[in-house]
Parts: sequence; structure tokens; C-alpha cells
Amino acid sequence: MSDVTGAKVAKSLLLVAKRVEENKDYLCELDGEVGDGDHGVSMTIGMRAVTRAVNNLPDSVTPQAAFVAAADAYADEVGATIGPLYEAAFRAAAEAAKGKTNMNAIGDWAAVYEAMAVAIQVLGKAELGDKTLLDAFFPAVEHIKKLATGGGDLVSALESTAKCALDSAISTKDLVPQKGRAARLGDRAKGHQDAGATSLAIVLAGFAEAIKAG
Amino acid sequence: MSDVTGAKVAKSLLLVAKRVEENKDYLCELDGEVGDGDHGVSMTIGMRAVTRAVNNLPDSVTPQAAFVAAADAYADEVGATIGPLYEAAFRAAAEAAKGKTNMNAIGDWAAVYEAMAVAIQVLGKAELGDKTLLDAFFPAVEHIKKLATGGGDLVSALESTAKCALDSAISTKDLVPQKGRAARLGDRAKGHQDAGATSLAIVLAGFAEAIKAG
Amino acid sequence: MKKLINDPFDTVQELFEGFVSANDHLIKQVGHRSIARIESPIAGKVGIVVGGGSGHLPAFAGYVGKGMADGAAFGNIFASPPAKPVIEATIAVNSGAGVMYTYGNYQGDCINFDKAQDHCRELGIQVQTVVLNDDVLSAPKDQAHKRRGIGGLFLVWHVAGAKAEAMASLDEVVAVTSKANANTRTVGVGLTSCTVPANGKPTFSLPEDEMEIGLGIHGEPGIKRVKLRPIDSVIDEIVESILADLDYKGSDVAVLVNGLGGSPAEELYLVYRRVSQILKASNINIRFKHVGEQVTALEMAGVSVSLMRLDTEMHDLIKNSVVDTCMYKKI
Amino acid sequence: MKKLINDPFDTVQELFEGFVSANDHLIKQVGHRSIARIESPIAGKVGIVVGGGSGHLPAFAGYVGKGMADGAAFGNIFASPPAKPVIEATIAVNSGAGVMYTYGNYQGDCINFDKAQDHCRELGIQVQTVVLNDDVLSAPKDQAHKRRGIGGLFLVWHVAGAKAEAMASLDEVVAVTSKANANTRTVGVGLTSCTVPANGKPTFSLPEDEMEIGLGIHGEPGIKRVKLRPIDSVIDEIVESILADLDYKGSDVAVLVNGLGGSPAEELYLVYRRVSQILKASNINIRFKHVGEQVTALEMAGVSVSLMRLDTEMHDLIKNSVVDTCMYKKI
Ligand SMILES: Nc1ncnc2c1ncn2[C@@H]1O[C@H](COP(=O)(O)OP(=O)(O)O)[C@@H](O)[C@H]1O
Ligand SMILES: Nc1ncnc2c1ncn2[C@@H]1O[C@H](COP(=O)(O)OP(=O)(O)O)[C@@H](O)[C@H]1O
Ligand SMILES: [Mg+2]
Ligand SMILES: [Mg+2]
Ligand SMILES: [Mg+2]
Ligand SMILES: [Mg+2]
Repeated sequence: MSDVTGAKVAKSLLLVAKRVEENKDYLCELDGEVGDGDHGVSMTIGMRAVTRAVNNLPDSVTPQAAFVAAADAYADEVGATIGPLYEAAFRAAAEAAKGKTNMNAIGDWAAVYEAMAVAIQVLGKAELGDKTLLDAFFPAVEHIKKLATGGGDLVSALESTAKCALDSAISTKDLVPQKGRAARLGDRAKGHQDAGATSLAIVLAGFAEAIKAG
Repeated sequence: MSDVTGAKVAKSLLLVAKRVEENKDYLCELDGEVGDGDHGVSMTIGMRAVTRAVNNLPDSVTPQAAFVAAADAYADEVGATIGPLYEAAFRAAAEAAKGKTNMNAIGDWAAVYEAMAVAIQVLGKAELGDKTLLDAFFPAVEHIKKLATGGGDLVSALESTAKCALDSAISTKDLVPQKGRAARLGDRAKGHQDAGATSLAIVLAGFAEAIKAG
Repeated sequence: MKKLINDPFDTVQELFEGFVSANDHLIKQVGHRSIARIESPIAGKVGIVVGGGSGHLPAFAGYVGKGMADGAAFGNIFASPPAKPVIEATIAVNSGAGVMYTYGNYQGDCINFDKAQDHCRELGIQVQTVVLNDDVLSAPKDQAHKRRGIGGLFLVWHVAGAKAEAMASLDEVVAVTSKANANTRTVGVGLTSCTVPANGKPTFSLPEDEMEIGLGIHGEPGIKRVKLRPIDSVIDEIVESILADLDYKGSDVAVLVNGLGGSPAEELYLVYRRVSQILKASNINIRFKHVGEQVTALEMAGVSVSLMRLDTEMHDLIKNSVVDTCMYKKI
Repeated sequence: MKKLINDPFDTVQELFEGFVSANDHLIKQVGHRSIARIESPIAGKVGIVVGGGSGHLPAFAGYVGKGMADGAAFGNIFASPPAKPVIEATIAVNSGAGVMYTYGNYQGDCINFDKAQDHCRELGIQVQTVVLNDDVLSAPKDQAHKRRGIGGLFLVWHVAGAKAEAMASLDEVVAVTSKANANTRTVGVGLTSCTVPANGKPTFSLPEDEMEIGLGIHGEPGIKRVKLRPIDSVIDEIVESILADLDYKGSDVAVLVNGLGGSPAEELYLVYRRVSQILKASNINIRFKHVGEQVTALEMAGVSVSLMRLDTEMHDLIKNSVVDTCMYKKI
């Protein structure tokens, strides 16, 4: 596999954006069941801004700079709850990728994912089980951290991590929300899959797909 | 047949009101195709007011007074185009029935119907063929006037007159409206049966039915 | 039918009661279905009486108060009021300086207001009438007397009310109202039908991907149905109809972007954005502008655009007026 | 989706442009998606900055002008604005007397406004925040801090704006705003969903014969679905929820009957009629009342009722105020 350079990270963000937008209606539908039906829209607006920003980056971009561009894009365009959460996540990803010229190792991605999840938790103050995107993200982080110590293949690690996130997102159906709009519904929100957890799984799957494509 | 007294005229107005209200939705539908969809509502409001007024009349009421009560009811409650037209019609009917203690003769009804149609024309200034209720009323008036000279049975005269009004109402489908809201549509209103002509036929059928019932 | 109502045959009466009690600091009830400005009659002032069917709020009763109308008569939904409430309002607002009737050009309104006018003149009240016909697409230009009155009446009454407020004579108020009407044009588009409560079903049905151009404020069909399109291209088309009907080039204008009841305010601002772009490009100067629901058709989704060409008199009247009516205020 | 829009992803930007140009006599653009009262900063005056997602007009930008808010930030539809436009508005309205943020209690707004507040305090601007939570049915009384802000913010801002206009200090403005919020309760009912333009489909679906009680102004589900009933009985139920939550007996109150966007004004007056009957029977004195669309959810059909219990200070502030904002005026 060729190096996962900053340019490749940037390119992977473009694929993530594509996959998110393809799922806009589905994400809105999930959000509409218990929230305000805009999650797919907010993510698409953010990811379009990311795409514009990334398209302006030089080929020589570092992984850190690519994540900073994504953070800035979310900060300026999205708002909502999800905007500052992803902004913080991408900014933390940048920090975790600081100084690196490539992200070839599973550990590089484990560090980035963990930093993202932690940043989201610090800002949004959700606990595991609160039925938020963290209920997909933290299991995925645990999963990739374990793989990082084993030292296997990056692509399959990213793929199985995305799969873990998706499984966890599906499992949010059983949870009663505690944060955000859905929290007001209590038991009425049971049985519905969390929109933010689902989009997070799509984001992680997008990274895996892009890195695999090389 | 027993005398068609003022009380019977009053009672016939109650049946007319009932039949009109039963056709409220149908009349609205006809009006909605080319107008503002309220004709059944306006007629029902008017006929409910007529019902209230007629219920307050003494048994000794004259035919004239019964029609005056109907005119006053329309004047106060309906408005719209149809309100003043029916007010004028009922007031003319009262005038035509002036001094009569009964309306046993076909000629009594021919005079009342003719007075009503003429009053509507004087106020509304519609010509025959303009696609208004007059396109049902005038043929009906011609019809009953002819029968009046023959001197047949009152009930069958009223029945065939109502039938004539209904046939004429159906024939309004072929006319292009010249008055009221529908006038603005020109050819687009062709093929639609005029709502006011239809309700007029229902009114005349109500009189016939009530007098037959005795 | 999804409506916040009780028995649909009670709707107008209950609406009237609610309206009167919600606005009792500005108006008083002066008859079964008629209201007048609380200070009426105002010595020396021409009284302006408006009215029409219910279902168009703020038109018509919503404009009673300082700077627009002095009295109004409530009809049933989409049905002209009978003469009686018009007469009651006329008597209540008449200070001796005369009364002007002004309303949209509908057969029912013309018949009933004319009856009231005849009656009030017999009572010795000076009454004049100005019937409004701003709806460009409701009849060709050579039959303009057949055109309906729609959203533009808001602009015309703005001018008329300011003139009366300035204690002009009846003739002067009538003259400026006629002039304002002659200089006002409107075109509307509708996306959905509305439902007359006592009818219970939508007046017409419009496929999910079609809109109606030129439809009336009672759900009367317009001149054509077109496919739903981006709003900019729709606004281009309707403003073009307006500009083709009257020469606005180089003029000062007042603009109204009017919501028909069911479209959110957000969309009205999108419409204003395009209208202002077109007028700028056409060298037409916007001197007064208003975006809001002013003449509605119950819950119909849609919009109308009105332009009033201003001369100095009309300009000054509309710009400098202070309006404090039940449902429209201008400081 | 039947909307008067262009590309749905351009809607907010175009709405912003339209809003700014339609109101350029009252406000100025001070950032990508932020506006300020045209005279800002006003020497010695506390600046009030509001904001939230778009789709609620007149809330929030519609209240910028004299007597209510000094600045506002536009979010995407139903999405809190990012911190940046809030910061821009803050800087624009800051005269040195300090700035108050006040907005409805939503996680997204809290996060973004808090970020802006941190940033502006670092710049040396005094900023205080009052988060509003009038929606009775959105959380039980012992968790009132979780309640949403909905229609009642109109009443709270009415008081807050009047206090700031009277040149009160930041602490005083914050105190009266908090007091007004603590005395304000709202309950809403919805008959239809709304559609986020870029989503394109209704957020939820409601059977033709059902309504939702307690739903939010973004289409969030309420506490229960009930069969469509005569409006009087619905209003009885929701006003009862309000009166059960706060003791209004014998008090002076301000009342807002608020339309959610899709219900015609006629229906709002029907609602006011019933509200005023109930309050009268409950020995509660209406000192201020307003009927209109003030805090909406795009084109959703429905209504909310808000009651604010008034002490002398709040009473005098709301009664005597003159308000001249983009979309609400009071003389
Ligand atoms: N405090 C939080 N921490 C982490 N994720 C959260 C938090 N609150 C909400 N979320 C996530 O955000 C998603 C909703 O996002 P979105 O619909 O874009 O925002 P909004 O609720 O402002 O409309 C939820 O499905 C949930 O996964
Ligand atoms: N000038 C007229 N003369 C006679 N009948 C008329 C005239 N104008 C309209 N009509 C009748 O009135 C009917 C419409 O009545 P209605 O719907 O109640 O009044 P509106 O048009 O005010 O809503 C038409 O179908 C037509 O038959
Ligand atoms: Mg959402
Ligand atoms: Mg009709
Ligand atoms: Mg009508
Ligand atoms: Mg949202």
C-alpha cells in the first residue's frame, strides 16, 4: 500500500462527504422520527463545506492541515449541535495527527479516532448509553485501539472499525435518549436508531473505503 | 288536495331548506370547479336562517308573509352574490303572493316564480346564456306559465317545472360564464355545471315535493 | 379538514367575537358583524369603510384603526357581507365629513355595498365608493373593470388612510384612492388550495408538482397551471406580467410581497429578494416595501406581488404615515 | 414538497439576502449571517443579541429593531447558528454597556452561544446570557431546566427590550429577563408537520384526524397524539396545563396566541376567544394581548398559547413600550 499522505487524508474526506450526502434523506428520516428531521441536511452542509475547503488544499498538505480545514468548514457553516461537535472532533484529529507526514499505521487512526470521540464527549457531555453518536464512536475506538496493538493490515482494521460503528449505531435502537431534542421523548424514542450514530458510522466507513481505494 | 295556505308555503320552505342542506357538499363541489367553493355553504346558511324565521311564524301566516320572512332571513345572514339575489327573489315572491290566502292555482306559482326570476335579473343583470341560475329559472318559468294556461294538476305542474329547471341546470355545462367569479375563466369553465342553477333546481324540487306531501 | 375550529357554521361568529375582544383597545363592535375604530366618529374626518368575505385577514377588519380604515363589515367565509353591517359601520364612522367605501371588485361586494350606499345616502350620509381592481391576470387590459381586487388593496388603503388621516375632504380622499388604484398592479401564484370550513373539503386540487398562476384569493382558478419551478423563474414571470401592464420604468414604487396564508415568512423574503433584483435591473426605485401576509386566502400556500407607481403625493402619504390598526402597524 | 424556493441548499442564504434588503431601513448586515439594528452600537445601551435556527420568523431576526433585539444571528433551517455570526452581532451592538444573549433552550444554541460568549468575553465585552424555557410540556416541572423555549420568548423579549431601551444596566436587563422567563409558560398544539427544504419530505406524518399536543417548533414530537377535536376543548386542555404549572389566580397577565405558520389568522382569533373566556372565568386579568405568528415552525399548522404573569415592573414595561422591529411593531 502506498503512503497515507496528507493529500490522501484530504481525498478521503471528499469520499466521506460523498457518502454522507448520498445518505442525506435516510439520515433526515432517522432524525425526523424523534428529532427535527435535519441531521442529514446539517451533515451535508458541513461535508459540502469540507469538500470546498479540501479542494483548495495543496498536494503537499499535511494530515493535520487536512483535518484543520475540515474543522474550520464545520465551524463556519453548520451550527446546530452537530456543527461544534464535528468541529471539535476534526480539530482534535488534527492535534492527534500533528507532526505526522503520513497515517500509515493503525495506531495513527486509533489516535485520531480516540481524540475525536473524546473531544465530542468533552464538548457535548454525553455519557455512553445516552443514545448519541458516541454510542457508535466509543465502541469503534475501543475496537481499533485493540487492533493497533496487534499490528495488522490498516485497510481491514479501518473496515472492521467502521463495521463495529455501524453495528453499534444499529444497537442504539434499544437506548433511551438523554441528550438533545430526542431526550424529551423518553421511552417514545425507544426503537428508533440514532441519526448521529448512523452518520458517524457512515463517516468511518468512508475513511475505510477511501484508504482502501488508495 | 287541501288548500295551499300560507302555513303550507311556510312548511314548504322548511323542506326546501332541508333539501338544500342535504346537497351542501355537492353544491360546493360544483362551485369549487370554477368559483370559490362556497355556494352550498352560502345557501345552507341562508336556508338555516329561513328555517329559524319560518319556525317563528304563526299558523295564520299568509303566503306573502312567509316569503317576506325568507327574504329577511337571506338579507341578514348570507351576503355574497346569492344573498341579495335570493332576498330580492323572495321579496318579489311575497309581492306576487300579496293578498292571496292560498296558492292553490298553478298560476299562483307561475306568478311567484316569474316574479322571482325577474327580480334576480333586475338586480344581477345577467342575461340568458350567461351561465347563472337564470338559465335554470327562466326555462322553468316559461314551462309553468304554459301549464298555468292549461289548468292541470298543481302538484304535477310543480314537479315538471322542477324537472325542467334541473334539465336546464344540467345544460349549463355547455355555457361560457359571463357573470360572477366564473366569468374570469372563459372557456376553462365550459363543461362544468353551474352551481347556482343547480341549487335553484333543488329549491323548485323542494317546493314541488312539499306541496305534494300536502 | 384540519382546522382549529368548533362547529364550522359558528366559525365566523366566533372569529368575530375573538377579533373584537383581542382588539378592544383599538376598535369597538357597532353591529352584529361590524366594527369601527374606537374613536369614531372623528370630527371632520372622512370615514373609510372596508369589508368583504372573511378568510382574508388581515384584510379587511385587521386594517381598522389609525391610518387606514375606520370601519369594517365581516362577511361569511369568502362571501361579501350583507348590506346591513356595512350600513352599521357607515353610521358609526360618519362624522358628517362623508364616508368612502373601498373594497375589491367582486360581484357580491359590489351588490351589497351598493345597497348599503343607497340606504346611507337616503339617510343623508355622503357616501362615495372606490372599487379596487389590481389583479392583472384576472382580465385583459381592455376589460380592466372586470379585474378582481387582491393584495394591492393593502397599498391603496395605505395611501387612502393617510390622506383621510390628514383631514382631506371626501372628494380628495376618493381622488387619491382612485389614483392609487389606477397605479397598482398585482399578480399571485398559488401552490395549494384552501378549505372553506363549512365546506370541509379543499376548494380545488392541485397536483403535487404543479402551481397555479393568477389565481384568486378565494381559490378561484387562475389563468394557467404550470409545473413547480424555482421561485426565481416564477417571480420573473409574474413581475413581467405586471411591468407589461403598466409603465413603471424609471418610476418610484411601493412594493408588497404578500403571503396568501400558508407559506412561511421565510419564503416571502426569498420572493422579495428576487423582486428587488428585477426592479433594480429595470431602473425602478423602491421607495416603500413591505413583506407579510396582508390579503390572504385562509391557509392557501402562495404569494402575490404588488407594485404601486408613486407620484409625489402618494409617495409622501405612504412614507410619512403612522399606522396603528389591529393587524398592521407602521411607525 | 411545495415551496417557493430555488435550490433548497441556497434557501437560508437567499432568505438572509431578502431579509436584509427588505429591512434595510431598520437593520444592517454585520457579517455573513448576522444583522444589527441600524443605529448600533447605541451609546450607553445594553445590546440584546438573539438567534437560533432559521424557519421561525419573525423569530429571531424579525425582532431586531427598536424595543426588542439589537442583533441576531441566522442559523440554517432549524439549526443553531455557529458561534461566528453571534460574535459578529455581539461586536456590532456592543457600546460598552454590555450585551445580553437570550435564546430558546436547545442544546445546539447553548453550545454555539456559549462559545461566542467565551470568545467575546476574551475580547473584553461584558456578556450575560438568559436561556428561555417556557414550554411546559417539554419536561416535568422538577426538570424545568430541560424545557424548550418556544412562543413565550416573544413576551419575554418584549419586556427585556423595553428595559434595555430604558437604558437599564446589563444586570438590570438580565434580572428582568430572567424574571419574565420565570413567569412565562407556553403550550402548543400541531395539526401538520413541516418540511425542512433541504430534506424535502415532511419531518413527521400525522393522520388526517389526529393532532399532536406539546410538540416543538422544529417538528419534534409532542407528549401525545389525540383525535382532532373542537378547538375549544383543545384550548381548555392546554390552558389548564399552563395554569397547573404556575399560579396565575388573580394575577395580571400578558397573553400571546401564536400561530405556528400554517394556520390562518382567523383560527388564531378563535383560539384567543376561548383563552380570554377561560382567563375571565379563572379571575385572571389580561393586561396585554397579542394574536399573531410570532414564533413559527415553517408552514406547520398549529398554535401555541403563552401566558406571562406580570408584576408592576413587567406590566409597565410591556404596556408602555414602543416597538419598531423588522416584523413586529407596537405603538
Ligand atoms: N451531547 C451530544 N453529544 C454527542 N452527540 C450528540 C449530542 N447531542 C446530540 N448528539 C447527536 O446529534 C444528533 C442530532 O444531530 P442534528 O440533528 O444535526 O442536530 P440538532 O439536534 O441540533 O438538530 C443525534 O442523533 C446525536 O447522535
Ligand atoms: N349576476 C348574476 N345573476 C344571477 N345569478 C348569478 C349571478 N352571478 C352569479 N350568479 C349565480 O350565483 C352562483 C354562485 O353563488 P355563490 O357561490 O353563492 O356566490 P359567490 O360567487 O359570491 O361565491 C353562480 O353559480 C350563479 O348561478
Ligand atoms: Mg436534528
Ligand atoms: Mg361561490
Ligand atoms: Mg363566495
Ligand atoms: Mg436541528
